[in-house]
Amino acid sequence: MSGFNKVVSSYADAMDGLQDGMTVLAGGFGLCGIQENLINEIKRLGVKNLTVVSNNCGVTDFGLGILLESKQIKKMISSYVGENQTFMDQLLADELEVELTPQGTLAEKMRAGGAGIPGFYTATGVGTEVGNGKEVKEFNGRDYILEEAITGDFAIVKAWKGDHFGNLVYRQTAQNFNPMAATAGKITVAEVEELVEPGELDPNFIHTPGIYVNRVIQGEFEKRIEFRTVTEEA
Amino acid sequence: MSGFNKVVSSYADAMDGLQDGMTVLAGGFGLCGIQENLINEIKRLGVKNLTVVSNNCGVTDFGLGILLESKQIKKMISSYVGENQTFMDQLLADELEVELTPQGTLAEKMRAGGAGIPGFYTATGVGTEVGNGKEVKEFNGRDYILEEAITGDFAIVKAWKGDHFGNLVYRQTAQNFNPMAATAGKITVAEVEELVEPGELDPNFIHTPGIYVNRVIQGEFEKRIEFRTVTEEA
Amino acid sequence: MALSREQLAMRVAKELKDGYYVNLGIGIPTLVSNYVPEGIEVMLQSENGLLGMGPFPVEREIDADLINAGKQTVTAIKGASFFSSADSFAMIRGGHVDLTVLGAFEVDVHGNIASYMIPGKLIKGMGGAMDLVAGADNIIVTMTHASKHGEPKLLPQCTLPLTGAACIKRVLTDLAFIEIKDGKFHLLERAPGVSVEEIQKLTAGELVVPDNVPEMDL
Amino acid sequence: MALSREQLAMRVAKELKDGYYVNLGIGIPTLVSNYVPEGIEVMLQSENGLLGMGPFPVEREIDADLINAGKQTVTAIKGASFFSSADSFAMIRGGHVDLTVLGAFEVDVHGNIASYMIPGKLIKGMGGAMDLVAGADNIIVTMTHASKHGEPKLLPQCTLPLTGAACIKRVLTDLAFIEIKDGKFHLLERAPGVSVEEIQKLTAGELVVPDNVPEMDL
Repeated sequence: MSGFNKVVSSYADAMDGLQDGMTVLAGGFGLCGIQENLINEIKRLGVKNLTVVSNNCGVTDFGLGILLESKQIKKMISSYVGENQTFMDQLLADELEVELTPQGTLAEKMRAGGAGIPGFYTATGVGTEVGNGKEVKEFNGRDYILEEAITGDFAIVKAWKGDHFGNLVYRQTAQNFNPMAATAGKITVAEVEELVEPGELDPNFIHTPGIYVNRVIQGEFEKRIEFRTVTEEA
Repeated sequence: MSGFNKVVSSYADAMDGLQDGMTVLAGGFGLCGIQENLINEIKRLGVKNLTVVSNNCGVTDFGLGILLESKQIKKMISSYVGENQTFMDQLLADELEVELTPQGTLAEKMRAGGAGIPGFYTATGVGTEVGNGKEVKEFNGRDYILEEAITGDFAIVKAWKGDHFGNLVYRQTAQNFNPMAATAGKITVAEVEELVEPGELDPNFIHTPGIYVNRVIQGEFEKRIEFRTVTEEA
Repeated sequence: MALSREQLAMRVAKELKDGYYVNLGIGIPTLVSNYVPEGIEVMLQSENGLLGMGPFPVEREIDADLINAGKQTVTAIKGASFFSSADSFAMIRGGHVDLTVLGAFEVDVHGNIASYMIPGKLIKGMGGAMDLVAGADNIIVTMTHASKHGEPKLLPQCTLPLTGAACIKRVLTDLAFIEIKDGKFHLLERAPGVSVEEIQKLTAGELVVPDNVPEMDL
Repeated sequence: MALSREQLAMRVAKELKDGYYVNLGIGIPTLVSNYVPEGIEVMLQSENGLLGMGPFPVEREIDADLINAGKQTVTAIKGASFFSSADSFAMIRGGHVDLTVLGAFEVDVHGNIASYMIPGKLIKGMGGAMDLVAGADNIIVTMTHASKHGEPKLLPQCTLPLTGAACIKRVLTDLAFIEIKDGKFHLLERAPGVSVEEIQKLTAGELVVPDNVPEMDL
C-alpha cells in the first residue's frame, strides 16, 4: 500500500498517540464544522490536562463542551466561550485556564504556526488587556503588537469531502478554522463526511492539500444547529 | 447599475488613474498567469518611474519585459529575473534598481500587505545579504528576520474566470502570485479569460472574493510558453 | 422619544452607500440589513467566513453548514463566497470592509470602546470584535445612551476592559448621533422629540453641543 | 569515474522514502524523479504552486497554465493540488516538505550554501532557494565536486553571497557523498572507482576520512 493512503478505519487509530498534557488544535466555529466523533474519541480515551486551541468550546453536552464536562481540559485558547455554562463554572472555580485571543489573531496564529512564521504584528488588541506584556512596534506611525505562532501535537479538522491522499474540501461556513488547524498539527487528523475516489476532487479547488494531513476517517455527523433562525415562507 | 458591477469595457478604463512613480503589484510566474493586455496598456499609457513588484520580469519582448524595454520601470522587487537580457543590461548600466526578495518572502509580504499585517518574522534569508540591516529576533532558539508588508497603488491580476462582483478563480499554476497581489492593491484590476454570469462560480471555491477587486475586464490571451518540454508519445 | 431598536437600525442604514461591504455585529446591527435604502446594494460580511450573507432561510433551506457569526442559520446571496477564518480576518484586518457596525457597553471621549467583558460577571470573550475595531476605518457603534438604571455609557474614560483604543469616531444611541474628536463628544443629531438637555444629562464625557442640533431623519 | 548527471540522480533517489513529499530544484535534482525506486511513491512539490507534479506532457497535453518552477511545461498526477505562491511557501517554510534537493555553487564546512549569485557576473535572483534551504530539515545538495577549472567547491568558507547559513548537512557530488557536522566535511561514500586521494585533493574544507569509505551503491 502506498505511503499516500492515509485512511484509517477506526477512531482508535485516528487518535492513536494522543497523551495527557498534549495540545490539540480544533477547527470549527460554534457547532459548525466540528469533529464530532474525534471529540467523542478523545473523551473515550480519557486523556487529561489537554490544552485545546479552538475558537469556541462547543455547548455543555456537544462538541468540545463534553471534554470540559469530563474535566479533560486544563487550558482553552479561544476567542469566544459564551454559550457554555460548564465553561463559566469551571473558570470561576479556577478549574480551568483560559487565554482569550481575538478571533482574527487566533486564526492568524494557527496559520503562522503551519507556515513557519514564528511571529507577526497586528493592530488588534493594542491598548487592551490582550496587548499586555507583548512587544509593541511602530510601523508607518501606528502601533502594533507582536503575536506568536501556535502549533499543536494534534490537529483535528472536519471536512466535507476528502480523498486518501488527505486532500480536503470544506463546505460553506463549516470551513472556518479547519484549514489553519490542519496546517499546524504535528499529527493532523481529518474527519470527513464523504471519502471520495482519488482524482474526484478538482485539483484547482482543494482547500487543504494532502501534505498537511496524516490520517483521514469517514464519519457520521449529527450536525447540530445552535440557533435555528428562520424566515416565514411567503 | 449596482455598485457591485465592476466590469469595465476598455483597457483605458481598466488602468485609469495610473500615474508616474506609482507602485504596481503584478501576479504571474514567468509568463504563466500574466496580465498580457493590462501590461500592454501600461506601455501605451507611457507612465514612467514605476516600481513593479512581481516574481519575475517577463522576457525581453513579452510580459513585464516590454516595460523594461520602454524604460518605464525605475525599480523591480522580484525573486528571479533571469531569462531577461534587457533586465541584466539595464541593471549593469545602473538604469534600474532591483530589490531581490526570496520568492516565499515576496509572496508573504504581499499577503501581509493585504491582510493588515505590517511585518512578520521568517528564517528565510537569515545570515545572507537579504538579512542585512533587518531586525533579528530569536524564537525557540532560532534566529528570524523581520520582513515588512508590501502594498501597491495598483495591483494587476490575471484570472481564469471572473464575475461582475469581482469574484475570481484561477487555473492550475497560473494562480501563483495573483491572489496575494489582488489583496494588496489600493486599486485592483483583474483581467479574466472568461467573464461568467453572476452565480455561475461556486461560492465554495472562489479563490479571490470580489471585495478585493475594483475592476474586471475580459481579455484575449496569447499565453506564450517559456520552456516547451515534452515527453515522446509512447 | 428614545429610538426603538428598529429605528436605530433605520438611522444606521442611512449611512450605507451603494457598493459597500459591511460587517454587522450581533444584536441591533444585524437589524440594519432590513432597512437598506432603495437603489442601494450592499454586501454583508460575516466574519466566520462568508461574504454575501442573505436573510434567514425558510424552514426547508436550513443548513447546519451555513451560519453567521452569531451562529444563527442564514443564507448566501448570488455573488457570495465562503472562505477560512484566516482569510476572513485578512479582509477585516486589512481594512477591506467599508463599514463596521457593532454594539458596546461603554465608549469614551478618546474613542476607546469596551464591549466584551465585565470582570467577575461576564467572561464570554471578544470573538472578532477586537479585530473589527482595529481593522476598520469606518465604524458606527450602536447602543443605548444609558444603562437600564440610568447610568451613562458615554464616559470620560471607559471603566471596563477595552475592546479597542482610540478607534471609535461615531456612536449612535437611542437618544443621539455623536461624533468623537479632539477628546470630546460632539452632538450631531438628536432622536425625534428628545431634548439636548436629556442627552446632556445622560452623557458623562464632555459633550460639545452646537447651536443647532437637528432631529434625526429616519 | 566521476558520476554522470544521471548517476547523481540515481544516488539521490536512494534517499527517497515511501510517502515523501519532495521538492526538486532545477537541473540535476529534476532528474531524480526518473529513478524513484520500485515500490515507493513520492509526491513532487513545485514551488510555483503544485503538489503532485507529473512528467513532461506529450505534445497534445501541453498547457500554458501548467508549468513547474523552472517554467517548463509539466503535468499533474492523480491526487495533485494547485495553490497560490503564499500557500506553497507556507508548506515549504513550515517544514512540511520531507526532502529538498537542490544545486549549489559552493558549500562550506559550516553548512553554508551559495547558489544564486556571482557578483558582477550573474544576477538572476534566489527564486525560492532561500526559502527552501531555510524551511527544510532534510536537504541534499547536488553539484560537481570542483569547477571545470578544477577549483574546489567544498570550502572552509563560502566566498559567494550565501543562499542560507548553517543549513546544509548532506552534499552529493560527482565524486563523493559527504556529511557536514561539527564544522567539518565527513566522507561517507565515494563514487565507484574514485579514490579517497582524488576526493581529498579537490576538497578545500577540512575533510574527515574514516578508515573505510565504501563505494556508492547506484
